[in-house]
Amino acid sequence: MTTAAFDSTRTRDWMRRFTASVYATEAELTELDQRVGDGDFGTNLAAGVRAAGLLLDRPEAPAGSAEALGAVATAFLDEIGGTSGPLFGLLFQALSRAADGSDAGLTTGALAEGTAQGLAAIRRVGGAEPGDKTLVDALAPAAAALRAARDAPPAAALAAAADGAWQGVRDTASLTARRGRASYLGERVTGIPDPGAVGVALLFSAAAGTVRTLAPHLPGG
Amino acid sequence: MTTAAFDSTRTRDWMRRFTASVYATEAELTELDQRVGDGDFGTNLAAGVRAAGLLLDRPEAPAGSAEALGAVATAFLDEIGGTSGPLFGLLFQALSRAADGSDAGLTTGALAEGTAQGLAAIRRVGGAEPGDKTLVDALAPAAAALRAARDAPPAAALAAAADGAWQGVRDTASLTARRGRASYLGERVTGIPDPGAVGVALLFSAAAGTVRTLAPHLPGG
Amino acid sequence: MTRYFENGTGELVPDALAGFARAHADLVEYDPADGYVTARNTAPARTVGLLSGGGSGHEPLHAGYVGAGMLDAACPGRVFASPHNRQIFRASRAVAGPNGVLHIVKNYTGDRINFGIAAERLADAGIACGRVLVDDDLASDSEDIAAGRRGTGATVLVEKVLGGAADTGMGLDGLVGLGTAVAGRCRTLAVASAAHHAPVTGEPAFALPPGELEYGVGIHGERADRTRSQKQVGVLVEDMADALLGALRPGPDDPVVALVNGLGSVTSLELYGVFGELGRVLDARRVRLARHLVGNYVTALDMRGFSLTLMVADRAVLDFYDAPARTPAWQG
Amino acid sequence: MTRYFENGTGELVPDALAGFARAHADLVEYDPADGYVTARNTAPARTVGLLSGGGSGHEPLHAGYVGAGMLDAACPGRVFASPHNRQIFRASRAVAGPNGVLHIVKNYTGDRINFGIAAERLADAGIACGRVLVDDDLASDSEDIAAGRRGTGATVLVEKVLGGAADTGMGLDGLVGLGTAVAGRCRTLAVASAAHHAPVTGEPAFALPPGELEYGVGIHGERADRTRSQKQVGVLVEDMADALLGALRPGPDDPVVALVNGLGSVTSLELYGVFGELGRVLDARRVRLARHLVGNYVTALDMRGFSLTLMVADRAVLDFYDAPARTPAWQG
Ligand SMILES: Nc1ncnc2c1ncn2[C@@H]1O[C@H](COP(=O)(O)OP(=O)(O)O)[C@@H](O)[C@H]1O
Ligand SMILES: Nc1ncnc2c1ncn2[C@@H]1O[C@H](COP(=O)(O)OP(=O)(O)O)[C@@H](O)[C@H]1O
Ligand SMILES: [Mg+2]
Ligand SMILES: [Mg+2]
Ligand SMILES: [Mg+2]
Ligand SMILES: [Mg+2]
Repeated sequence: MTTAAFDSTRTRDWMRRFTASVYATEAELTELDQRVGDGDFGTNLAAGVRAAGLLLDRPEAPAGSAEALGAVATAFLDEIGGTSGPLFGLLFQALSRAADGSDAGLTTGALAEGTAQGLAAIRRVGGAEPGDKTLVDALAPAAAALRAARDAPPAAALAAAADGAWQGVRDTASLTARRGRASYLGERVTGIPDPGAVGVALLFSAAAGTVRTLAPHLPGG
Repeated sequence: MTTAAFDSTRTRDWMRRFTASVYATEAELTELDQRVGDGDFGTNLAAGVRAAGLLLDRPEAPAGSAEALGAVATAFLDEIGGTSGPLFGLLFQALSRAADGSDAGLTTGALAEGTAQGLAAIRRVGGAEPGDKTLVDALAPAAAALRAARDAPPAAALAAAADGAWQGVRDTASLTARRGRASYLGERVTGIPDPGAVGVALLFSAAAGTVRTLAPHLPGG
Repeated sequence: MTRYFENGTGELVPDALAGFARAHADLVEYDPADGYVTARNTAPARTVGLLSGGGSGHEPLHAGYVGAGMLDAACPGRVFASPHNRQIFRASRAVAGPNGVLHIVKNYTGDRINFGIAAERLADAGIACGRVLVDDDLASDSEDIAAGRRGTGATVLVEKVLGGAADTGMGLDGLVGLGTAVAGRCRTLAVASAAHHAPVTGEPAFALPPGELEYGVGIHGERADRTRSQKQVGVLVEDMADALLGALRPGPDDPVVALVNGLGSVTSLELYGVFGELGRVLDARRVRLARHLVGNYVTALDMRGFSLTLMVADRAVLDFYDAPARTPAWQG
Repeated sequence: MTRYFENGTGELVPDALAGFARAHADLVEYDPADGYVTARNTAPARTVGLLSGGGSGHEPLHAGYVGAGMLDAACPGRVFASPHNRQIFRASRAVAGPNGVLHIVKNYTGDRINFGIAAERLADAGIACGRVLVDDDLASDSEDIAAGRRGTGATVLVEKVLGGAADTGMGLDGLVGLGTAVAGRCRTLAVASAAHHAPVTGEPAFALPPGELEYGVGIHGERADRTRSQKQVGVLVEDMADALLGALRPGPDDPVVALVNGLGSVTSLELYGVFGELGRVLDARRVRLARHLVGNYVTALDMRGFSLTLMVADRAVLDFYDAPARTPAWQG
């Protein structure tokens, strides 16, 4: 079913909308990280999509979906520090590899495989478990949704992943943190969702469209 | 007319009420100096009356008016810095000398003479002229009032001096400053009276009673 | 424009590093493409390059300690964001000695991850790489914090001691062992009476009512897990010092090194006042105060607060600490 | 309790000086009764004692510059209030050399008066006393200000140069002449994006709307005569540098010394950014930047701002400036 795969154009559109979502919500992301962390998550993620854009939009831009995702991975891994920079980089790297390894390109199966591999890598490197109030809490339900949607076309599967991720975001609000900077604040962060998890949800949402504000997706929103 | 002289008890009461006035208005004085200067005038003047109190209230406390005023002068000259500390010290020193030099003690004549000498010393040392928006603008009319009230008893003469000083205070509000820290602020200080001038007015007012708040005496008050 | 003096790019760091490199051109060199700072001079006996790094906003840490006797390189990240692995990888390659390179890393997830990736790449390139993790922050010493204690003020002490040791020609394993032991004998506690201002917005990073203290604040301006009412500084310092001593339990003959560190906008008047109080407490507890530092060493932008660090040393550690160094922020 | 860390006495200074003296016991001594700080070491060739002082709140000025090669004594007053004459008199008597004592005085009415009274008492006691007045502040250079230009950042440069000169054995008249000439070739301009906090109240000393700058602010937090809107730091520094150069008009071969000075809570990132911009402007104007300092040298409590000082030197002045010194805040 090659029609069911994201071709390079759709992959790049997805990345462009992710970029637009990040820019649109940068201040809100920063504000969230201000409340539970150190206030740099919006800046870090924006720097990542900016660096990725520079790679994607070059004249000798990458041709296929795997190459496009690989360029994004390189940007995050090589240019962006913080906690989230390399972790997002690992996710894009796994997605790129999965697209590359799938004969049909970026199919739902490849998306599911890449997300699962990305989640595993992030958990290996960062050591977080579900429930630690990190981006893992959005990525794990997204991976599960993609696996469950194996037979749907990529757009529908990604929409289900986005729903799962946003639900994960809302669930982080009730958690106290064991990992990341929010863990230092104890009970004080209860009620506030994890910014990194929001970043993951923005990524999956961007397959369908640009997110301009976070409020509708957050608890009480 | 020895009855017309302030004896040591009345002189010390005058100084005690001055002390009480300074403590009561310390925050207002600081606030004024905050607006036209560097915000330390209240602290400086309060430190002065505190140091003076320590000298006045010792067991072997000074006996006569001249000695009491001399102790106050020593406290200000030896313990208090800033611009106002030594200038107030010079005024007290001149008042003490005048009391000492007058056969009848601290008469109205001695008060007039001491204030005039204090004003002259302050102008010599600080270089300010009337109209420069300094304490000179309160002291000069006080000195003039004392000279004019030569035949009145000290209490009445000091009351006239206080009126003159407060008028001088109000006049400083409309001036821009040429001396002191307020001079750096140009037109910005117009409308605000000079804190040092207020300090002088507090001194003369204290002969009749303690001043608990500045508002009634200031422009618009 | 916020209250920060900058060029409206929102990026304080590259402009600062360029100015820093010009100001200290006799001591350091800055690679603007790869974003790291290296020392112009290093002791001939040194066989292992010393490298540290982390988020910016903690100046003079780390670039201020690059120079003879301390670090061979520093990798400053964006404000409060750890450097990326390429930066660390390239800087490490540039300063590795015949016995490799040592990473001095503050214990934050981001720093661990990025230094970790760089270490993998270095291994791949055949460059020996060791790590000393600094985790001195007492406030994050809790079972509920899986990431472990944060690294804060002790970093500068560890960098100084390791610098002295590296200048004797000590090898990589020796330095890792020494640094780990030294870091383990350091504890820090920080308090703030007002937040730093976020460079992006110019607003205070958190609101703290007057008279309240953030007790156990982080150097990124992470709030503490609680706020407590402000006490006289003498009482406050006594509480803090006793907490540190309780965790470290120095013996009566152990030399102790104290760092009274300003977090940004606390005045020097206050820091020396704090040092006076600390001295009194240590005297009363019969702790041997062997060395001390008072000043801004590891800051949190313009946070109004200070941290106290105690390090329990021994003769050998003190000798390394006393060894000569010449860097932009450490002379002597 | 305000946001200041203190003991509730409202007096930051005596506690700070006690802690300062303990922290730097190898370099300085503090007389708590008379409230002055003296150097433990002085060059044998020095025949004139150097003394400075003024209101506190400007740390490390002045006590931080007491030590070999710079000041023999400092008299710190209360916060923002000049010291009293007795303090100055006694400290002068303590450090006067065979050729007397030199007072380095910032041009403020209070300082002039108190140092003036002390000088009369010294004359009375048969101790030769000279004065160098520092009046470098360009913002108060106006016909309408009878008191003349204020003394600010240049004070530390004048103290350093005079320290170097005094160590050659130069006599009192020589030092007065040199110091007066050097001070006359210095100009400073200061800006702030937020006020300091008054220690008594803990509140900002003045309100400044976001995006506004106090252009020509004083180190006591006296506001400038005007507020202007904040520009990119590059533009701001260019304006400031051009104003200073316009007043000083250095020749193309004159060595110029620059001081980029933090007023309290501006970050080191920003100060180095400012230095980078200043370097660019001076290069473009073909000014010979011979020496420079970047850091907190003359502060105004926790004011958020910085000052730029330029000093036009010559070979002899540079040599004195370069002479060795060892004080709590100046090493090298
Ligand atoms: N150990 C971890 N594993 C996975 N994600 C983590 C971990 N620690 C933190 N995160 C994520 O990183 C996000 C913060 O990213 P960022 O602000 O870039 O890093 P930093 O905390 O270093 O400032 C958090 O919101 C959280 O989702
Ligand atoms: N040259 C001067 N002559 C007389 N009085 C002066 C002069 N300069 C300033 N003053 C007075 O000193 C007052 C301020 O005193 P204070 O706050 O102690 O000094 P400082 O300005 O040094 O902080 C001013 O309000 C003014 O009345
Ligand atoms: Mg963060
Ligand atoms: Mg004042
Ligand atoms: Mg961060
Ligand atoms: Mg003052």
